[in-house]
Amino acid sequence: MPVKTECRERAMRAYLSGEVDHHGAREIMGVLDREIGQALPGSLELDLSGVSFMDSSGIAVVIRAWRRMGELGGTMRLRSVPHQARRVLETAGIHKLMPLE
Amino acid sequence: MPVKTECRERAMRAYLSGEVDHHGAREIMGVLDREIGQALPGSLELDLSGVSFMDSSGIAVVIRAWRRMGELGGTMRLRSVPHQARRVLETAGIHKLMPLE
Amino acid sequence: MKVLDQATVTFWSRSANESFARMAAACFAARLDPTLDELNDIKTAVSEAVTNAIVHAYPDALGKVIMRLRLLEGDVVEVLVRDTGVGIADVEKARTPMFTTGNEERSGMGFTIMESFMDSVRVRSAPGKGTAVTMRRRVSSRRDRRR
Amino acid sequence: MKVLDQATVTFWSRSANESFARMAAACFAARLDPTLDELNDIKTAVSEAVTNAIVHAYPDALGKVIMRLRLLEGDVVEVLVRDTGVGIADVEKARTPMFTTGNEERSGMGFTIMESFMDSVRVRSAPGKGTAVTMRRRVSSRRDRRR
Ligand SMILES: Nc1ncnc2c1ncn2[C@@H]1O[C@H](COP(=O)(O)OP(=O)(O)O)[C@@H](O)[C@H]1O
Ligand SMILES: Nc1ncnc2c1ncn2[C@@H]1O[C@H](COP(=O)(O)OP(=O)(O)O)[C@@H](O)[C@H]1O
Repeated sequence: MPVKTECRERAMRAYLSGEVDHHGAREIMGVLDREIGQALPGSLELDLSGVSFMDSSGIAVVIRAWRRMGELGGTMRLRSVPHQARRVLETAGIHKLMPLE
Repeated sequence: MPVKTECRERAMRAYLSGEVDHHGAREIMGVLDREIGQALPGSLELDLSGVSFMDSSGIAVVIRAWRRMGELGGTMRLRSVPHQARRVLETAGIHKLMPLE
Repeated sequence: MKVLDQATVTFWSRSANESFARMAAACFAARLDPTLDELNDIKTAVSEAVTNAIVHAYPDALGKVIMRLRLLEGDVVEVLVRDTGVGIADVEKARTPMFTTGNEERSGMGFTIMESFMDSVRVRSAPGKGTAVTMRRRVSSRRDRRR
Repeated sequence: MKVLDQATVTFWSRSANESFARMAAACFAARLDPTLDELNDIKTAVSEAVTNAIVHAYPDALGKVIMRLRLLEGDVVEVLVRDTGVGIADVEKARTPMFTTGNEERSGMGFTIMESFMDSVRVRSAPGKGTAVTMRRRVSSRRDRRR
């Protein structure tokens, strides 16, 4: 599974792993949509430590989750972002939308 | 460097590393020829722990060194042979010519 | 620039081939002994160009994607990704950050990533005929890094 | 057997491409999620077939080597390595263990390795026309291994 989530007192943490490209993005989006829809968290932390590769499909994944959290009035942050994924996300200015650690 | 050698009291140890294919085999053979020719060892231990890939070109490398050692009246053994290289060497029956650990 | 070596990889526009294509490009480029960062940059840009050919060029059918890999004199990697799909009417507009004709799975950042991860990106396209994206990236040779 | 997907890799008969070719084959086969041992077996066999096309097919010149990768129904990987080089007069003899027309850099074990690492190896060759080696290997799908 490319996504694992855990939720404690409305604080959700989601772990992405593997190669986040167009081929894999749809499944990741589906899981995140479902988990966020069920838990209705107040905050989402997306942990990217297990991501071995990311292209612009990952940007779409992140922005979609961020929009969803915005609709819920919640917050979102990115955690443990590997160097290659960071380069991609920063090129899209994601760090201006949410904390990227 | 795909080969490193050390020699102590006519016991030579050679460490091969990287991908031992046709592209790399010539350089390895050249180094082994030269080092054996200079040190004239009584025994040669070929350590393959650093070999990430080997094909039949590696068989030729091993047999050539074994012949050279035979001419010198010396012995030869293979050490720390990774699984993939072992499968290749055993297919050629190398374990019948010299110890393969 | 003189072509030192060249290889061509042809595959169908299936999303499972995105990974295959960028890995093949990386394995070819590895010959120049680039740094891991340089190799990742090339992989990322190739992933964008190949994904575009898979997502946009053939909307309703399977089509062929051709990737030509070249090593050019001066430690330069050139990757051409070509399709014979629908083409792009306005290339300049297509290259604008955030512009996409795709659904919400697309971010519109593909060309922007290619441009920032490679030294040059050239796009030739004709509606109904297809698209060719040529990207170049100079990598630091091991020789240079040792200095 | 039904072909589920197919890709073609074309390159020149330079020894530096041996690594590229076997990595490309492995990346394509990885789609079937084989075990590491299975992937290594395929890489090894491909290395032999590609090296033969590079070493033997074009003795005095550069020539093209074509590798066709296929995924067949039933978790089977098929690799065809084809050249348009000198060809083999006596294929049966060529397949004999230890037989080689190469120098002492060659062991004559190439075909033997292909045969023991793959499920089937078919060789078609005509002197002056070239050689085509088709190899197949069934891999255990993740599905099976989970059982
Ligand atoms: N190979 C192609 N064939 C047809 N249209 C393309 C191709 N590549 C890009 N485009 C067009 O250019 C737009 C922008 O591409 P890009 O910047 O990569 O973003 P994205 O792929 O996320 O849409 C696409 O939405 C599409 O309309
Ligand atoms: N693609 C090819 N073109 C021409 N001759 C070939 C080709 N492949 C194999 N051969 C012939 O078959 C012989 C045996 O091949 P092989 O078993 O792979 O051992 P090796 O490559 O070590 O010689 C070669 O020495 C060569 O004469």
